[in-house]
Amino acid sequence: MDNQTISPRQFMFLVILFSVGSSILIVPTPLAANAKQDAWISISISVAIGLLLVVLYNHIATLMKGQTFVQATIAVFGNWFGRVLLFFYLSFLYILASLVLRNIGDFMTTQIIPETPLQFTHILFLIVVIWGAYLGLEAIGRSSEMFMPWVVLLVFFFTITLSPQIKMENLQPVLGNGIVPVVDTSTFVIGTPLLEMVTFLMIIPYVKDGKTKKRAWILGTFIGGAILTLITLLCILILGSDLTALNTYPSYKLAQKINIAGFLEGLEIIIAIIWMITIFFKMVVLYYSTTVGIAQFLTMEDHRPLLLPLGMGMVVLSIIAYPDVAYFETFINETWFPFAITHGLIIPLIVWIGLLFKSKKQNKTQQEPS
Amino acid sequence: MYMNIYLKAITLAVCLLLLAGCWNSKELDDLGIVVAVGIDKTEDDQFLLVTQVINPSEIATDAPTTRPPVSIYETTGDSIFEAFRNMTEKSPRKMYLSQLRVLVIGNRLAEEGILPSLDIFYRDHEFRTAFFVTIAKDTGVKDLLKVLTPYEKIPANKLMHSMESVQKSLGSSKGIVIDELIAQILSKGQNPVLPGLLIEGDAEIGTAIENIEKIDAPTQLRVDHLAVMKEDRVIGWLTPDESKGLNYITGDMESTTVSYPCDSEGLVSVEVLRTDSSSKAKFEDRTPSISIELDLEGNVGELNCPIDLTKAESIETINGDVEKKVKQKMEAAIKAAQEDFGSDIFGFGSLIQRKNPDYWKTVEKDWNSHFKELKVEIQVKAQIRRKGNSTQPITIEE
Amino acid sequence: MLEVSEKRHFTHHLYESIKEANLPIGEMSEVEDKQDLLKKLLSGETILLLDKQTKALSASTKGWRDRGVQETTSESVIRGPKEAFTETIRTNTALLRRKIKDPNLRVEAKTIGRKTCTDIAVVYLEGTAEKEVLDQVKERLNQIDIDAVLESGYIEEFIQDAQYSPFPTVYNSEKPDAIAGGILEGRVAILIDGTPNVLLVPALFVNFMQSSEDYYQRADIGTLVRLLRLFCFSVALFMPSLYIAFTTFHQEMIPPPLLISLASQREGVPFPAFVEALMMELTFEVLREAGVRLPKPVGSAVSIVGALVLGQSAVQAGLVSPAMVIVVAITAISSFVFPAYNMAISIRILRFPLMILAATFGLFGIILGMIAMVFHLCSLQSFGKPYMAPLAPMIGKDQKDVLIRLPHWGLLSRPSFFTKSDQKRVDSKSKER
Amino acid sequence: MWSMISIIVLALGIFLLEFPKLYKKNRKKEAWFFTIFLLSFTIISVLESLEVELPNPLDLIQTFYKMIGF
Repeated sequence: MDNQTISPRQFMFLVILFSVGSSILIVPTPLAANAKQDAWISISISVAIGLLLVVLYNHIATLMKGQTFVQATIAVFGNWFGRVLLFFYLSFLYILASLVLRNIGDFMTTQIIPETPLQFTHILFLIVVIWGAYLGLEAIGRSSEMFMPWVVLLVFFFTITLSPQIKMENLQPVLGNGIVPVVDTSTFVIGTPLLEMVTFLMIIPYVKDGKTKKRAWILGTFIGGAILTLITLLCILILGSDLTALNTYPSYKLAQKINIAGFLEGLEIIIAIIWMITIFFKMVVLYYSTTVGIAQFLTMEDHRPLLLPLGMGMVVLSIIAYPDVAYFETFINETWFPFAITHGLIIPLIVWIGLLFKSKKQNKTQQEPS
Repeated sequence: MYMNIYLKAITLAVCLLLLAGCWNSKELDDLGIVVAVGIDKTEDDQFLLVTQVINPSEIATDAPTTRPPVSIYETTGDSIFEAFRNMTEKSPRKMYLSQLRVLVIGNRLAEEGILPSLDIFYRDHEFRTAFFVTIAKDTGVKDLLKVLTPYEKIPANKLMHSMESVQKSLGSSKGIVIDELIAQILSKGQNPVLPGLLIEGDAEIGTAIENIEKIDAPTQLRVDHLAVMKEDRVIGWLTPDESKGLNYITGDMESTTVSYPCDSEGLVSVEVLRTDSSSKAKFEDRTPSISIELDLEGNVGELNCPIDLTKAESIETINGDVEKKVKQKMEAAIKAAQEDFGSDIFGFGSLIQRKNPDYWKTVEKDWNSHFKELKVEIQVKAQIRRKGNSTQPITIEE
Repeated sequence: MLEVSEKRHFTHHLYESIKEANLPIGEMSEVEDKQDLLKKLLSGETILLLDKQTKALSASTKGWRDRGVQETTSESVIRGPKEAFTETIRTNTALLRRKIKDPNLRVEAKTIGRKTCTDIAVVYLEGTAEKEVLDQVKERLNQIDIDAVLESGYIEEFIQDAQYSPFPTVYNSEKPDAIAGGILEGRVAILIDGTPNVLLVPALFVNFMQSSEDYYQRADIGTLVRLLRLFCFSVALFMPSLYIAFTTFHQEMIPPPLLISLASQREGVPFPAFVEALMMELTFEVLREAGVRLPKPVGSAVSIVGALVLGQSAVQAGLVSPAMVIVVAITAISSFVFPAYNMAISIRILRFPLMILAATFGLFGIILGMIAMVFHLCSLQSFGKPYMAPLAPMIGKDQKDVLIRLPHWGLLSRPSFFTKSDQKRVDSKSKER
Repeated sequence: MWSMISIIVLALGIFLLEFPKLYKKNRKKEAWFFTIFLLSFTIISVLESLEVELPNPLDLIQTFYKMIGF
């Protein structure tokens, strides 16, 4: 769009914040409900699979040769079929963004400001997200550098202050229910956030320096996955799998248990801050890539005019997306994984094959004359 | 130019939001800070709810008046939530529950099962998890919460502090916070115990401010021993010695005393400084058994019988006697749990589950009856390290 | 005929010799235009007109009362030079020259202002200052067409990058050592006649958190003071809004004994915490403004009124709670910590929207406000340099003089975000003993 | 009622904010897309504020994946 670039390190930070954001809220509960005390093994398995996924994405990114996913798809499949694929891809991003918005809204209205109407929370949050997306990728990348140390510091502080309450026996017996539920549950984390990383195919062309950016994506996924594993592990070690499964937001409950010298209590705000920052970055990345994608889809020169109108739609969508929390839980448990795999794996695979053919053809045409 | 418009738009939006109101804000002086809640069932099967609300200006003041530092409100309702809302009819302020210290459960409710009534305390966002759950022993919850306490202005704080100090230095009771309690009730391999509270003296006198104007307050609150639960129902009470035994086994004993009469006349009292207990599940031919090892470290606290402490053997004898004494208490606790109550309050089931999950699945359903048959071995190792300031007992040479 | 031309020839000869050698005055210049001549005359120069000559000579004999170099009033220091710039641009350039005796120090003169014809000097170190920055400065200065320039603020508003930002992107100081330090880092100073405030560009966020005194005190002290300033920055910005958010939204996060005491203090206060805070903050701002404007002898009256009426009587009358007075006082003191006055002003401004956000959404609002602010900061630029550098984008090797300050022997190179050439500052051998 | 008015005022504000710039720069296509998006989402928002039942895309997705057997 406007020739803004970010450095590989900033890209890595964005990947970390993206993978932690909102997942840190919703992941531990269903994991502990299904895999019990082995939830952390599930996460580790899915992070390992996620790394493979990122290798695929990286490969696609190389074949795109500096184009975004939208531009590359149109270039490969032409205006008609390419646009059909992209319609699904972009609607996936849009729906994902509004679900993430709803997540933070739900959290705020259940835990922190229960009497505030949901839509106002969404509007305020989205205004700031639009502000971020308006300022462009450069500002997003730099801000991630400003916030990353704080997130790391807070996670560190969180772990240290909770470590006296760890009960190792909560982890036993390891694989007590067999490996099946553990592997079964790992699909959950693959669905959110790992398959959602397909978003970065819109960002990666704007990353400077082709070599280290691949490593940055993989490393970012790994670190983000490690933070998720750490938080889930802490939930199980301290609350136990039963209570983790019982809580809507177990990591928040966990933070309530911090007690330093009997005076410093009520530090749950720490986890709330981590959430808000990480979810904010997830939202900004999603929103930015959605609007840039839609702008490129419509061959517009600038994505900025779309920011505000699309925001209006997103507030409505995030409100009507699910009537109650139970609906969301069944959706995220049953439908999300196939939905994410269609858009996060199958569509990229189709584009990948197309790109492969195209580059082969180009190689041939380049070789023949010489 | 662009930026300016955006800034204006944001300011405008913020102003609009401000006009729309501060939905959630509540000023500090509109809050009735609840420090203790009592729940029970009334005779017509309704929930009884008693709250103890503090009166901040009475507590943080330089010039005390005659108004009491706390007030009590009592309502009933079909559910606890409803009872909380009914409270607005009586109280001028909104009940604010985040500072809750103690939840007192009445007798009647405790015998019926407490799990359904605990739900709101875990679900509602206002409750934090760091409050103790207790049982009112032999008194109504309202009478209990009405007693004014000397020295500590807020009775709920007094209850919390005495529960903590009983656990820290006596070990005949222990505090349990709500999420531990729920986790233990849900766990099939462990049943919880709850500390009891009772009134000493006349309940009526305790409510008046005169109670705390006397040096020797006639009515006082006391933390008593532990109530044994089976799932979520109270089925009986442990004696002080059994309570101590329980704490020894579960490793919750921080510090206590062990005293016993010595051979001739007088008593030996040992101050237990720290204990370290480790329980393990063992399997022999698919029959589980539990072995408990307890390491105990202590000082000679008080000695009024003729023992020559300079000799190494006499310390050895004290060690042996303490071991015997502690082991008795632990055995008493196990015996009570196995024979009188049939309730696994030690978490032995969880130990077995961790050791052998396959076996556990076969006994999980009726664990409590298997528990009665469970063999438990106890090993106690005591070590008296110091003998205090005096080298010998103070006696008159004959 | 011949006589006349001889005469003319003679006067021309005379003119030449006066111009070349005979008058012991520096800065002689020729004037041909009548308009020009008038301008020079009016700006205090002596005009020498010779008969039958089309050119006039103008000698720079400007002279005026000036204040003389005095101690700085707005940026006082404990250790370090106490002199300040004056209103006279010649004195100011001399002050800078005295500090930097490098032949590469360039002073480029300019005049801006159709009516005032104010002298402006662009001072930089040739070879150290980056050419792009320099070109931008000159270009932006050349674009200015205004009738009058009375103070550096006029120029600042024309050349700053972000026109609508509460944060300053041009640094100003009245201390020659601070400006000289900036020039040595490769930055460009702009001196304006008639004001002791000298501009320095590019200016980054961290520059406003630093004071020249950091370099005169020992490194450990300098570091601690810098961290303290950063702490005060957040206190001055967030304290009132956090107080509002905690007391009206998140009471569960206040430690219980404190909550009880706060609640008892609020008993009987008629306003909501937000209005209370707004009132007190406004009153304080009024007091501060009054303190600056009032003649010195009356100044003490203001402080008495401020201390007694606001601190004591307002609390006793039950209009505000004592805790709020403490919060406002801490905020006020923290905002005085900054060496840069214009940054302190922007914090004062930003405090109010944050308070509004806190009163509507609690901590959620504050954090969103903070995120929006950081995004804005990260999007700012100052003469092509990212405003938040070297924090974002992170430049590892420049970290040794940002939040912490290494000892001088450790600061081997100049900060790379201002200049790429002439990096060497300290020879690494100079610490070897 | 009030929410509907504020939505329309908001949409009008967004229109006045963005449209003149696009018009000045003579970006016809972008101005069109912008207007279409804004108009349609304003209508949707107004309908939502009037509590009209709007079709939920998540329902659609759910039924689709149920159909193919997930």
